[in-house]
Amino acid sequence: QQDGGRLDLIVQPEPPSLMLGLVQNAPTQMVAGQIYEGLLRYNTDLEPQPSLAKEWSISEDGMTYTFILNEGVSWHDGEPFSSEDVIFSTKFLQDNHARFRGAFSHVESVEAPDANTIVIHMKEPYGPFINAFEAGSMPIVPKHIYEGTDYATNEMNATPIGTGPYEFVEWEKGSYIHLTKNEDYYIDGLPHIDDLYYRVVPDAASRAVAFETGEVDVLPGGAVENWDVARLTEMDNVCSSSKGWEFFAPHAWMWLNNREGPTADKRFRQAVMFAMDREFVKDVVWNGFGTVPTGPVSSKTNFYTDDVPQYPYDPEKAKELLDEMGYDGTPVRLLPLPYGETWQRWAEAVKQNLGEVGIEVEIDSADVAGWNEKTANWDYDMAFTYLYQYGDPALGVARNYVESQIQKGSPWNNVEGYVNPEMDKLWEQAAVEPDNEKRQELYTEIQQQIVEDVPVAWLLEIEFPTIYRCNVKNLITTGIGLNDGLRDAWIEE
Amino acid sequence: MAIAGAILSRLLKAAITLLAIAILNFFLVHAAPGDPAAVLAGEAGAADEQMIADLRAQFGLDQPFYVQLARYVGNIVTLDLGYSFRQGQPVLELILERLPATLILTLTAFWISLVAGVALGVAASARVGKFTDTLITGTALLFYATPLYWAALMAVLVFSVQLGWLPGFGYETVGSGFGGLARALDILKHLILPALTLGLFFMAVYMRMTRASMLEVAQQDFVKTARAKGLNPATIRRRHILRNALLPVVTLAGLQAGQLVGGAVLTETVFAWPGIGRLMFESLAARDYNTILGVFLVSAAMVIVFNILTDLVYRLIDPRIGHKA
Amino acid sequence: MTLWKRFLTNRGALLGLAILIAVIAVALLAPVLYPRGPWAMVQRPFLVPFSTDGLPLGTDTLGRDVLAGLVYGARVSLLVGLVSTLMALLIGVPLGALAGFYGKWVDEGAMRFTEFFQTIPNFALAIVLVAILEPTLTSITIAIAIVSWPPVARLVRAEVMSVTKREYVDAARLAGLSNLSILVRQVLPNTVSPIIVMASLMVATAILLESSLSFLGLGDPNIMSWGFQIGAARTVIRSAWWLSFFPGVAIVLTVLALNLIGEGLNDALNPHLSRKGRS
Amino acid sequence: MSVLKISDLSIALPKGADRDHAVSQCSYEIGAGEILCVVGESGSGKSMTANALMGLLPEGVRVDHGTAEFGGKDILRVSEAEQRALRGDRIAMIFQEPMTALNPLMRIGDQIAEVYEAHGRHRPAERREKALELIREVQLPDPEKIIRAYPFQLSGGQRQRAMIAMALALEPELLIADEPTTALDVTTQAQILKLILDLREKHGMAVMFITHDFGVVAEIADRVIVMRYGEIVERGTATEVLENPQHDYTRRLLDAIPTGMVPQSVEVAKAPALEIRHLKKTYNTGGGLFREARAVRAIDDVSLTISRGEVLGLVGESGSGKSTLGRAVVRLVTPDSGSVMVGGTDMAALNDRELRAARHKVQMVFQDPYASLNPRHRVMRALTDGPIAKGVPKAQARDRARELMETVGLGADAVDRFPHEFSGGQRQRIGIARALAMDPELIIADEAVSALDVSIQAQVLDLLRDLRQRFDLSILFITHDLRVAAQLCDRIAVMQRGKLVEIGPVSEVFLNPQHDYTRTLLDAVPGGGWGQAAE
Ligand SMILES: Nc1ncnc2c1ncn2[C@@H]1O[C@H](COP(=O)(O)OP(=O)(O)OP(=O)(O)O)[C@@H](O)[C@H]1O
Ligand SMILES: Nc1ncnc2c1ncn2[C@@H]1O[C@H](COP(=O)(O)OP(=O)(O)OP(=O)(O)O)[C@@H](O)[C@H]1O
Ligand SMILES: [Mg+2]
Ligand SMILES: [Mg+2]
Repeated sequence: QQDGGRLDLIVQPEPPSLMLGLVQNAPTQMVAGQIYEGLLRYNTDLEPQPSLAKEWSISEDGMTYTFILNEGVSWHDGEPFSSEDVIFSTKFLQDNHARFRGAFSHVESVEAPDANTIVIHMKEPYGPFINAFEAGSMPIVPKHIYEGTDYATNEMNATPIGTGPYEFVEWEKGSYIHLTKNEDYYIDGLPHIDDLYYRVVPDAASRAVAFETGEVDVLPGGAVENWDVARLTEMDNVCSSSKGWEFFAPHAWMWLNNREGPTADKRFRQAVMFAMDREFVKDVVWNGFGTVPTGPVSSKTNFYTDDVPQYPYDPEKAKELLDEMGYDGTPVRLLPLPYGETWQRWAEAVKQNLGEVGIEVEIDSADVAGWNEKTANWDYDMAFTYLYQYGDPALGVARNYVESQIQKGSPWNNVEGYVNPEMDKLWEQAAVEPDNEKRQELYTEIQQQIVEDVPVAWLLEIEFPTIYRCNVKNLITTGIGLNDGLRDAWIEE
Repeated sequence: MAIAGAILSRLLKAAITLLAIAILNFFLVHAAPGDPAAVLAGEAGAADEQMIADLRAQFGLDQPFYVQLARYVGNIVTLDLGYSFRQGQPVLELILERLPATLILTLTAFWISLVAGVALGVAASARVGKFTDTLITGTALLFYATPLYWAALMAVLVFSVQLGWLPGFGYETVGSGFGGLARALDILKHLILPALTLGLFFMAVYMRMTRASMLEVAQQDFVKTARAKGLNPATIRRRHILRNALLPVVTLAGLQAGQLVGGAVLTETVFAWPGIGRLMFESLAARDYNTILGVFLVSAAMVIVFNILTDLVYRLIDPRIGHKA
Repeated sequence: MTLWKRFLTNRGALLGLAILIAVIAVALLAPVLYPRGPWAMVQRPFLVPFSTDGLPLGTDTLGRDVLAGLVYGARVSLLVGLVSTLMALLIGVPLGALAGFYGKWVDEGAMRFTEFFQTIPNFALAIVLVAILEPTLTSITIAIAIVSWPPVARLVRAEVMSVTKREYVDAARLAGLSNLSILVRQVLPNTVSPIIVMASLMVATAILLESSLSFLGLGDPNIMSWGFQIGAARTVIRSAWWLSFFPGVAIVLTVLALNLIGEGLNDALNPHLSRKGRS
Repeated sequence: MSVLKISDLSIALPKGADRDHAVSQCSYEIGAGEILCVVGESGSGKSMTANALMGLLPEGVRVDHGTAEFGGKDILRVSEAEQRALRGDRIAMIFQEPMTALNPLMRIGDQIAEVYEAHGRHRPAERREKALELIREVQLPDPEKIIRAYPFQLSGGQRQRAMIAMALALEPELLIADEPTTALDVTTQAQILKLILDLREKHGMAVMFITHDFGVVAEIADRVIVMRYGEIVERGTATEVLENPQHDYTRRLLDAIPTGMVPQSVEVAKAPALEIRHLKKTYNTGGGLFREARAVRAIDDVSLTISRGEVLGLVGESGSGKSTLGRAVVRLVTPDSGSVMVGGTDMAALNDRELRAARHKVQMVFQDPYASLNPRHRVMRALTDGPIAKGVPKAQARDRARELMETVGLGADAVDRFPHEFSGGQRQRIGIARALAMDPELIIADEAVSALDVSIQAQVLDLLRDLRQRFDLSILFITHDLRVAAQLCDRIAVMQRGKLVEIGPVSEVFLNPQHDYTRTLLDAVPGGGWGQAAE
C-alpha cells in the first residue's frame, strides 16, 4: 500500500449540489459519498459493514436496532461528532429524503442513551431495514450547522461538512470538484489518496478522450457509451470491473400503460416481450454488458428466482398473440429515456423489433424534465426507465407493482397502473416477514405471477463497468462501489 | 455630448427591450413541460408527493403564475436575477462565475475570425479572379459550409487524440497549481482548438464580406480620384478602399460578437468549456428557470452592449454618423 | 433570360446546381432505393465502408445501412431547409414590406419587434423553442423559421424603401392604385432578386441549424437526418469514423452547393444592378 | 507650342459593348494655357479619351492604336510607375460627381495633402500649410475650418472646389476636367467656371474641358472639338464652331439648344386649372429623443394660379422647393396648410379614398426616364393600370393606350415591349403618354427633360408643345434650366428657399427681372445672350 497521489474521476452530469442530506442524485451520491458517511456500509454481497457505527445488533423479534458509534470522530470543521448528530439527522432526513422517509415509516422512535449509542424502536418487524443505512440512504449531517436554520438556503450547503474520508475544497462550476484527504479521519492510515478531482465533461466522446489522454484515471459506470468500453479496456494498464453496483442493481424495463390502449391487453404486453430481441440489444447496444432479466427482481438482489415463465425472442409467437387479441394496428408511442445515445439506440432497436411484428411505434421525444412529466402523469404508451433495487425487493421492487403506489405525480412508483390485490397482500406479507426462508417462498410466488402478467416489459439488468487505470488499487470494495469506495483506494506508483 | 445622449437613449431603449425579453422568456420557459422540482426529484431516483410539493413550495412554484411573473419582473427591475435552487446559488453569481470563460472563448474566436477574415478578404480582393482569390474564396466557402460541431469533433480527433499537440477539452489543467503567466499559458493552450473551430465559420463570413465590400468600394468614384492623384495601389487599398470597405464588416461583426456570447453552446459542449452557453443548455434540461432566464438576459444584454460598442466604433471610423441630423 | 445565361456561365454556380439537383434526386428516390427505410437493421453493426457488397458506406451502431440513412437524411435536410426558409419569408417579407412601405410608426414598430428578436441570441432561442415544443420535425422547422426571419425583414424593408422611392411607384400612386396593390404589384416584384439570393443562403443555414439541433439531441427521433447521424455517431467517432464522416460530408456538400448557387445568383444579378445604376 | 499632342488615338471596347471602339482615330493637340472643350452627346467617347490619358481606363477597355505625346513622351505607352509619377503631378483631373469623388472618411485637408505625399513633396508638416494655401486659392470659405472638415460637411460646389484644389496642388501642365459642372446648379456652375478661367490665367496651364453643354463651351472655350460615336466630327475655335458649324451633327446639336430667345407670351386668360393658396410645407428631419430636429421650410406660403392651356415654368436653384411644390399639387406630399384647387377640388384636403378617385385630374411626368417605369411591366400595363383603376373598361383602355403611343410618336405596336427596350428619350415619351392616359386637367413635369441629351431634349419639348396645343393642356413645368423654361413656358415663377420670389410672363421675367435673386440666376446661365426679344 502506498499513500499520496491524486485521482481524477469523471462525474456526469454535474451534480446540482453536494449536500447529500438534501439532494440524492446519482452524481451527488458519488461525490458526496466521500464527504458524508452513513452508519453502515455494505460489501459486494450486501452484508453490513462498520462505518460510523462500529457495532450493531438487531433484537430477536426484529423490533429493536442498536448501534454503537465510533469514538473520536469529528466533523471536517473540527467539531466532535456524537449520537446527537444521528438523532438530528433522522429529523433532517424526514424532511428532505423521500427514500429515508419510506424506510423510517416503520420506525416508532429513536433514542440516544449516550454519546456513542443509538437505539431504534420499530413499529413492526421490517426485514429490509438493515439495508437502509449507507451514506446515500441515510447520510449523517452535522447538527451544529443545520439546527435551527432553513436547510435549503443554509449557506454551508455550498461547502459541505461531513465526517467522511475526504473534505470539500473547491468546486469550479462546469469544470471540476476538488476534494482533499481528511487528515483527522478516525481510522488510522485512511484514506490513502491526497486529492480527488471530479471532472465535469459534458460530452461522452470527450470523456473517452479524457481517459485516453490520461487526464482522467477513473470512468465510473455510464460515463462513456458502451461502444467505447471495449476499446478503452484494450488499452495498456487499463482495468475494468462490473462490481460496485450490487446494492443498486439497476434494472431496466419499459413501462406499458396498463390502463388504456393496446398495452392494456395482457396478450399485447406478452407479444411485446416476445417481439423484442433482448439478447441482441444486450450484445449490440450494451456491448455484451448486463444480463437479460427474467422478471421484476434482479438476479443480484436478494430473493431472486429464475423459476418463472420465459419470454425468448420469438416474433412468430408475438404475431400469434397479436392476432389472437385482434390488434388493429393502432400505433403506440414509445418514450425513451433521455440519458444518452445508448438509450436512444435502444429505443430505435425496440421500435424496429416491434415494427417487424406489425406494431407501429412512434418514438416520442422529451428531455429529462419532459420524461418526468410524461411518465409521472401517465401520458405514454410505453416508456423506458431503469430503477435501483437497493438489495431487497421490499425496498426497490415492490414500489413498482403494488396498488398503494399508484400515485400520479411521481415516476418512481407503479407508473404502469398494475392492479392485483392478491399480489398486494403477498408483497405486504413478504416485507414484514422476519424469516428469510419464508420471504423467499413469498417472493418466488410473486415473481411467477407477475412475470405471467407482464405489467412492464423487463429489458436488462444493467451492468455499468467502471474503467480505471490498473495502478489504482482497492477502488471498488463495497456494494455501492465508487460512491464510498475511495476511502480504501490507493495508487501504486 | 451628443454621443453621451445617444448612448443614454440607447440604454433606455435597451432596458425596455431587456425587460420585454425577460417577460417573453418567462412565458417561454414556463411553457416547457416539467418543472425543476420534478427534475430534481427525478434525478434522486425516488420521490414521493410530499418531497415534490416541498420542493415546489421552496422554489415558489406553488404560487399562481401571475404572482411568479410579477415577482420575477420585480426582481429583474431591481437587477436581481433570482436564486438557482437547483444549484443553491444566486443566479447572478453563477453566471458571473461562468461568463469570463465564455468571453475569453468568444472574444478570442471573434478577433481571430475578424483579423484573419479581413486580411484574407483583402488578399483575395487584391488578386480577384486569380488563383489566390479562388483558393481563399474556395476555402472560406468550405469553412462556411462545415457544421461547427463536426469541425470541432474532427479537430479534436486530429490535434488532440492523434497528434497529441493540444488538449481536447476543458478550460485549464485542473489542479495544476499554476499561477500567473503559467496559468495564462495553460488556458491559452486549452483555448486554441475551441477558439479556432468557433472562429472558422465567422472567419469565412468576414472574409466573404470584406472581399465583396473591397471590390465594391474599389468601383467608387473617390478611388478613381485617389488614382488620379498618383497614389500607389497599396496606399489606395489601405487608406481609401479598406477603411470604407470595413464599414459593413464592422456592422456585421458587432451584430455577431454579441450573438456569439449566447451562441457558443455547441463549442462549449464539445470542448467541455465551462461557459454560460453550456450553463444555459444544462439548466434548460433541468428546468432551472431562474438560471435559464438569467443566462438569456445576460446574453441579450451582451448583444446590446456589443451593438452599442459597434456604434461607437462606427462613429470613430465614419465621421458622418452622429453629425447627420 | 439574360440572368439565367449569366448564371450558367458561372462555373461555381453550375457545380452547385449539379450537386443540388443530385441531392434532390436522391431525396426523391429514397423510398425506391431503400424501400425498407433507413432504420432497418440489415447487417452486423460497425461494418467498415467498402468492405461489404451492397453496403458501400458500411453500417452503424445497430447494423443499419449508413447510405440508406444518408439518402433519407437528404429528404429531411431539404425539407427543413426549404420549409423553414419559406416560413421565415412568410414572416419576414410582409413585415419588412409593410415597414419599408408605410414607414413612420409602422416601420418603428416593426423594426423594434425585429430588433427584439435579434437581441435574443438566436441559437439559444432555437434550442429553447425546440425543447419547449418538444422535438418534432414541425417544431424544429418552426424554431428555425422563428430565428431566421429577422434578417429577411431587414433586407425586404431596405429594398422596399429603395424601390418605393423610385418614380414609377409615384406614378402608380398617381394612377390611383391602392397602397396594397402598389406594394404587391409594383414594389414587391422588384425586390424579388435579392430575396431569392438571400433565401438560397438561408436554406443552407437552416440545414446547418437543423443538424446542430439534431447533434445536441434535439432532433425528431423518428426521422433520420444527417445531424442525427453525426450526433449519434459522435460517441463512436474513435472506432467508427465513417459514421460521422459521411453525413458531415453530405452536409458540407449540400450547404456548399446552396452557397455556390446563392453566390451565382448574386453575381448574375449584380452587374445588372450596378450597370443600371451607373449609366 | 502644344502641351499634348494626340495622334490617331483609338480605344477598343471589350466584346459585347455597344460598339468596337469607344474612340477611333482621333488626333488633336492642346496648347499651353489653352482651354480645349470636348463636346458631344452621352457615349460619344469623351470620358474614355480622358481616362486613357490618365492611364485610368476601366478594365477591358484598352488603347488600341495611336500616341499621346506629353512632355516628350508617349504617355499611352509608359510604364505604370511612370504613369503614376505623371498623374496628379503634371496631369491632373477632376470629375463630374463632386458628391462621390471624395473619400467620405478622410478630412479635406488630408485628401489634399495626400497629393504631395504621393509625389514625395514637402515635409509632412509643410503639406498642411500648402493645403491651406490651396484652399484659399480656390476661394473656399473659412479655410481653417474646411481643412479639418469631412466631405459630407461641404456642399456640392464646395466639394468641387476642393477637387480643383487637389488638381492644382502640383501646378500641373495639363488639367483634364470631365464635366466638372454638370452636377451643379447654375449659380454654382458659373462660379466654378469662373474659378477655372482665373486659375488658367494665373498658372498658365492647359485645360481639356469635357462637357455636353454648349452654353459652357461658349463661356470658356478657346478651341472646340465635337465628337460623335468616338470620332471627331468638327473642330475649330470656339467662335468658328458656334457660329459657323460645318458638320450636320454639330448644327443639329446647336439647333437643339434652347435659343435663349424669349418668345412673346401668348395671352392666356381662361378659367384657372390650378389654384394654389398659401401653401406651406415644412420638413422636420432627424428629430430623435436626444437629437435636435431641423426644420426645412420647403414651401413657405406660396400662392399661384395656372390657367387652362397655360404652361407655367417653375425655376430656382437646387433645394429651393420646386419638386416639393410639384409633388404637393399631386398630393404625393401632403402640405401642412393651404389649399390646392384643381377643377374645383381641394387636393390638399382629400382623404385617401377621395384622393384615389380624384388623382387622375393631375398627372406627372418624371425626371428619370429609367426609374419612372416599372422594369417588370410592359408598356401596355403602364398605360392601362391607371385608367382601369379609374373604371375605364379594359378594352377601351387598351385601345386608348395604342392611340397614345401613336400620339407620342412611338407606334401602337410598341405597347408590348418592356421599358428596357427603349432609349431614354423614348421612355420619356412613354411617361408622357402615361400621364395623358388619365385625361388630366394638369400635368406636372418635374425636370422632365433634364436627364436627356440636348437633341432628344428638343424633341420632347416639341412633343409637349404640340400636345399642349392639341389637348389644351395646362402644364406646371419645373426645371432649373432657364433656357428650357424660356422655350416652352408662357409664364415663369421663380422660387428661392421655399418662397415664390417672382412670377410673371416669360418676357417680363427674363428681360426685366424684378427680384435680385432672379437676376443672379439669369446672370449665371452659361453662354449668356439674354435680352433679345424674339421678333
Ligand atoms: N467599362 C466599360 N466597359 C465597356 N464599355 C464601356 C465602359 N465604359 C464606357 N463604355 C462605352 O464606351 C463608350 C464611350 O463612353 P464614354 O464614357 O467615354 O462616353 P462619354 O462621352 O463620356 O459620355 P457621357 O456624356 O455619358 O459621360 C460608350 O459607348 C460606352 O458605352
Ligand atoms: N422627404 C424629405 N425630407 C426632408 N427634407 C426634404 C425632403 N424632400 C425635400 N426636402 C428638403 O426640402 C427642400 C426642398 O427640396 P426640393 O426637392 O423641393 O427642391 P428642388 O427645388 O426640387 O431641388 P432640385 O433642383 O435639387 O430638385 C430641400 O432643402 C430638401 O433638402
Ligand atoms: Mg463621360
Ligand atoms: Mg427637384
